[in-house]
Amino acid sequence: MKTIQVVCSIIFLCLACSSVSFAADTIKIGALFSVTGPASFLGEPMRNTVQMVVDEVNKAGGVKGRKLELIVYDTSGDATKAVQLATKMIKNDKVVAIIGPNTSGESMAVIPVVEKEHIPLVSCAASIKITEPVKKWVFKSTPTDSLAVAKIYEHLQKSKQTNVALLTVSDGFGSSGREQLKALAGKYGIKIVSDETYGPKDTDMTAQLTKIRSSQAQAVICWGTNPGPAIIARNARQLGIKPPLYMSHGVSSKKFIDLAGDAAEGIRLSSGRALVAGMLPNSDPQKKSLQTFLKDYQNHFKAEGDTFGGHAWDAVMLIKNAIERGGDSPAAIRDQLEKARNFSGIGGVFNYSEADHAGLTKDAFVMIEVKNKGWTFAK
Amino acid sequence: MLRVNNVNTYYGKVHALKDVSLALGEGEIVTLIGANGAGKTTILNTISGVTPAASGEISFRSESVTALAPDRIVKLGISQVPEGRQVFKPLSVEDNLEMGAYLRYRSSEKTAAIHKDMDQVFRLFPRLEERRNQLAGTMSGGEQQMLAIGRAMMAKPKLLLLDEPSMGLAPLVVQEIFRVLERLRQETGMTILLVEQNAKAALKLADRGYVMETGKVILEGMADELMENAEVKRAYLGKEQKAAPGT
Amino acid sequence: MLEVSGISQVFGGVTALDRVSFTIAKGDITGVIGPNGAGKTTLFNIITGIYTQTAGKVLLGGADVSGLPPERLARLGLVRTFQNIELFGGMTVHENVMVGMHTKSSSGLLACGLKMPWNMAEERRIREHSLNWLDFTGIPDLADVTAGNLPFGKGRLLEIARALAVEPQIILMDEPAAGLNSQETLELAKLIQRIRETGITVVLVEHDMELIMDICDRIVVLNLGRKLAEGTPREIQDNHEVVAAYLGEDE
Amino acid sequence: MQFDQLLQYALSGLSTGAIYALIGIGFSIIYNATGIINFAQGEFVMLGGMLTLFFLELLKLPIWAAIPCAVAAATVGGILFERLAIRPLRQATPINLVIITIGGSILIRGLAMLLWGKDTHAIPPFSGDEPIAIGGATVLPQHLWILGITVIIIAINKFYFFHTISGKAMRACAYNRRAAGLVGIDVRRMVLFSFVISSAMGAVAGIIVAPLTMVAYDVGGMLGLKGFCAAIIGGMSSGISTVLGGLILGVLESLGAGLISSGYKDAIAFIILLLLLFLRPQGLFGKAESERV
Amino acid sequence: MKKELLKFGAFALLIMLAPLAFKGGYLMTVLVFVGINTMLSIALNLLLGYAGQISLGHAGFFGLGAYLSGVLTATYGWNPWLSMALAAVIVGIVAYLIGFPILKLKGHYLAMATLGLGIIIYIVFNETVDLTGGPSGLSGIPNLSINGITFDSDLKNYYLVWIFALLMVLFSLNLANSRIGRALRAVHDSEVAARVVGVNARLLKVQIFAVSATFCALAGSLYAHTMTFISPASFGFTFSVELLTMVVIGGLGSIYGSFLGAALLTLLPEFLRAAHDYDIIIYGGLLMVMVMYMPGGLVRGIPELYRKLLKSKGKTALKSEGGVEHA
Repeated sequence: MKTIQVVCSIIFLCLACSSVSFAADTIKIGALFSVTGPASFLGEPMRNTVQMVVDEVNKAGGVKGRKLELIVYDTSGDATKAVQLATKMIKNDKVVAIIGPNTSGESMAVIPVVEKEHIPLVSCAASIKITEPVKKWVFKSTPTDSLAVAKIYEHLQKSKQTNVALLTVSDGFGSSGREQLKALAGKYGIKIVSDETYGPKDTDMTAQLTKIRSSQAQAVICWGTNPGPAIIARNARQLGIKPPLYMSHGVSSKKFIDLAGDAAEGIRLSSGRALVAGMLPNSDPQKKSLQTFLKDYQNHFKAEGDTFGGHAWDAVMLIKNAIERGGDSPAAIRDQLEKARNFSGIGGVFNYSEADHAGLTKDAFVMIEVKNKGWTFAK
Repeated sequence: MLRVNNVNTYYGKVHALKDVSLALGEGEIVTLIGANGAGKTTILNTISGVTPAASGEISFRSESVTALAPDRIVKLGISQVPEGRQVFKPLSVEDNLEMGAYLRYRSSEKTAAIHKDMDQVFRLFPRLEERRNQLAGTMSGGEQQMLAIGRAMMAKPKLLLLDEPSMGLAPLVVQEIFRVLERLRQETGMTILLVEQNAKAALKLADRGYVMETGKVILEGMADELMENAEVKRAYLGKEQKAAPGT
Repeated sequence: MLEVSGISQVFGGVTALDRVSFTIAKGDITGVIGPNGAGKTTLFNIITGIYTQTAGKVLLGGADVSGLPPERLARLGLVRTFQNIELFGGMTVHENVMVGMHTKSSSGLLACGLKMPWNMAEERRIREHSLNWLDFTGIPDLADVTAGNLPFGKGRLLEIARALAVEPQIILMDEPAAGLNSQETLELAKLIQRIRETGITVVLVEHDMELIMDICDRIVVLNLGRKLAEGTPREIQDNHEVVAAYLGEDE
Repeated sequence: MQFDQLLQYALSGLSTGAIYALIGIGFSIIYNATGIINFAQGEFVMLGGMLTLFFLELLKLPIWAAIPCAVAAATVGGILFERLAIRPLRQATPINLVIITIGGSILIRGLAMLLWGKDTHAIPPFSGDEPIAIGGATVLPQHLWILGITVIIIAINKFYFFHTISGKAMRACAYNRRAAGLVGIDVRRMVLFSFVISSAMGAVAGIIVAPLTMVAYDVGGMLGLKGFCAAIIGGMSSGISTVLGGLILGVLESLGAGLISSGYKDAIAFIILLLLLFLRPQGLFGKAESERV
Repeated sequence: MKKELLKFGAFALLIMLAPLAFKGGYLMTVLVFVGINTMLSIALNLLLGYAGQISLGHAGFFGLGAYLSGVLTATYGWNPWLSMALAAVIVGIVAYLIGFPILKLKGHYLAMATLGLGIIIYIVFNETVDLTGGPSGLSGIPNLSINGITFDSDLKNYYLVWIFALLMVLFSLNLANSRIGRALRAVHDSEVAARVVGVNARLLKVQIFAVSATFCALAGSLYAHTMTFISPASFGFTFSVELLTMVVIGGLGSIYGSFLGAALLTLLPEFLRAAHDYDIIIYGGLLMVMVMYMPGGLVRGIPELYRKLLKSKGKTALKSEGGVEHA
């Protein structure tokens, strides 16, 4: 028994010490990303980007003369941890706003915390549920998946492909996409003739594609994040699937082309403009932001910035702008976020309002096609 | 050739060997008899390094083998035919014999020499040759016993430890096995330490014998002397009830 | 009391027991002996429900109990000990015996977890009653020792105390003297006789012939899976077949 | 059309199943030699793929050189694992062994993540990726490589276990360690060997499958579990029954995905596994006598 | 007996007073989860440490409790307490029924079967999207409330969860020192001997499996009502493994050990956060080192370490004395 008491007191003491926070004259912004775990391919560029932006802002003199301080925690994709860490940032680190998490599940888990503690959250996850219905303290910078669905359906409608087959991954991203794909189909006169799923760790999707091949599908829509869609692209090529393959913005990075190789040719996807920044006309309002982001990222990390990092860029910039306009109290940031208009970021042009905390329209997306191992606008 | 001096061995908490000493000369056949649970098998396992001695000293050809691992002891020339045969049932007869010569293969001895020894085993046990490709597990108890002896011989041991070769076998089969042991002695002059419950058969074969009871050696002597000793029978069947009951 | 009739057991083609039959009378101490590999342990395992025989029947007090699992047999009053003593090594000596009273108590899992009043009363009864058996076997001072730390001889006594706590009608002991020194064996013999005096039938498988010959009323001899002989110790010692089976045949 | 579909399901299932089989045999070899279920087995599959990539991209070796290097390096990993984690264990209870191999698998995965990052990588196929038509179904050249190499590995295995002294010694050791010691077989050496063989086999599985499935630091987990399933279906044998176990699992998964429900395909595989364990715990092909309890 | 009660009293007091030390800091949140994990590891320890039966699928029962409670309240608007009770009963019955075939298996086969069971449950959570919300999770689960007090802050949740946890500790301690607990430990030490003295090992194992699952379901319900959001990812294979680790690291067969294990593994990430990406390696390495050098778990390992330290101190003291002599 004594040992137990000793151990307990040691543990509690350690924790008590580690929880002492140092007061400083900085503005603290929290960021929750799954830098490890299954969604780390999203979380890592996002964390990098946020860190980069904060460094750049501080180099340029900070916000209203005060430096930003970034507190980043890794949630490793675990909703329980996300909640703990969100509480930690709010209570111990006294952050004024939180960016992330980057998965829908974690974002949904964190929402009750920020709502209760009155801290603004700019989520970097896609699910429509995050901001619909609108929650007072919750915003989102990553475009809602329904917008991407709308963009693809619009494209299909134009090319008169009405029978589609769905192949979605059974994780948060895929199931949310699948929901939207099914919900919006009627509106665009699309008929879903086959609805298949695959597991995030699956290594062979020929069975699903074989089944799809025998359906009447005129197009196949795949909703997932790497590496699944790359395997699907290769499997589809192996099976000689004729209907064109559409992908979600979940694969909008160069990585997808690397992984899918030749099988990527001709695949269309809805994506933010980061992929095709160079091809945008100068009149495009986002061009300036895109070029800054891509240049900075290249300088910092010697790698190409992708749309995922871009969503985090938007989140920090939105918060930074809000602080500039209204001050650094959480309530002020929230109010200013809600008033953000015509902010041209990486993901699109944001217009938040009382009724809309997602801020984007389907024009945030463009249809892109893979050609010669590169991107072009899809016709 | 083999000296066991004041060895004590424990099985967990059981004090299985109490100050046991015995000795074997070159070319001798010595038997160790006694009722079950007397510690006969433990002695063999202690010599083989399976259950190391807690104290005492074992030397083989004036080299200490007390703390060696089983495979090192085999390498020095002591092979055991374990109680209950313990042949490798999923392996064929031939493979079992090859396993007996495992260390010889590892020291890259010529395959031809090993095969010659295998032929010798087959000469001793013609039944094994008939079944050389059969799985050991499908053979009868007697055949498995022959295989176990053959396997031990394949290591070309200088000293063979035999643990109850007659156990659970029908009398005819037991006779056959003892006949082979007799031949083995005539043909190779192998030194054998034989643990048996079947005291008559063992003493008939052996030169000398030790009698064990509850972990101790209680008698030793020439085989024919022991054969006549009433104490031997007592060790097996308890003291006679004829004399005043209740003592 | 206990009747074994026509028991055969075949393991993967090998016949370990071949039509063994005998009867054990109430209140007797019966010894089952035979050379190694004779099938004694197999027979024991069949009687106590650990193996199921290929053929034959086991009758306990006239009722057919063939194929019943050991826990059912314990409730019917048949209990055994093991050659290599099977104690509950992580528990105290006292607790070991308390487990022995499992069949003599009835609180369910929930009652135990919630400490219902009737459970408390029963617990007290088990606690006190079990001490009697430690007294009976002469190890009351070891009550709070962890069973795993007991010397072998005391472990043997504990195992017997635990078996007695079941309040059996018949107790089967598998080589109770194995691993004991002569002093301990002597005490064991006395203990077995005292057990018999309480009206419990005792069956022993034993290699210590002195013990067997001293205390048994009857002896059953097995060899090569068959029953070789049956009778009083005197008769067995004079039986030539038995002598031959042990010492080897005269040719 | 229906037949073509079935053929496609079967072919896809067979190639996935072949991988499960290779991993499953790795499980069985270690299990038979030591009684350990090595939960880190899947990590050697990952190491195979990642190391090949490492030798290909960072050291710029040609593929024919990168593969043996990767297998060798993964095998060294297996040896280290045995020496550092398994051998020093004081209380080798099954539970402790399960935990130590799980700990090992987390550690190996973590090291791979630090060394090579979290990205998924593609590995070029051994010989092009032009689909080949078989009946109404298509396969890739890599599928043929997978099946071919699996057959070769199994043949080598068979040869090793049935026709070499060291292989027979390992079987002897698996059957009866004590008797193996008595004929002079060094049991600890055989344990080490079992880790060598199964880590090498795991690595090969990881390499041949990588061009199809790509590699990342975390691919080992699920593949390892499926391999374990295959081994259980095969009754923990290190021979043909585990191969059949793997193939059956692969085909069932593929048929389950194609004919019943793609979402539940893993559940189907595991339900079959459970039924199998309930009805025939000795595996589909094991004899009733060799019951393992 | 008295000592046992005293121990528990001290433990309970420590738990009840702990919040005073933190004054509503974020650690309260973590301690809520320590409470939930303590319940889970006690549940698994009853099965593993007492009855000696492994399970790699306990996250599944945890999830079943959470989802039953979550769906009944969030979707069908049931009273949270009622749904919690129902969830516990249903999971208990399910475990009881499945226990008969599954606990016939032993060792690695049992591990595989429970693992499979856990994965099947996990897949069902993922696939029954209409009911569970699928991988995106289920939100809008109400907090528990009683007499107008709603358990919606960390402090309140702390007491809610820990009252349940302490009751479970008490129940388990009672059980361990009862005829059933002794019979279970007996089965663990020697199944055959336990059966021979009349313990129905099979039935007992199944019963304890059901109790263990019920505890998990209760913990799951509490988790759902404190988090107010659940998603399948929290109930996967990894979490089953984490639970197993808690039990083994804490100490098999020790209720307080379960608490230590749960506390260590829940708090560990807090300490490892400083190590950033290296945390996974440290975690894996620590697991291995613990099993190698503290195979009995913290509850036995720490006193042993303490004794060793004392001894080595004594030894060095002796040595130095010896040194003096020689000098």
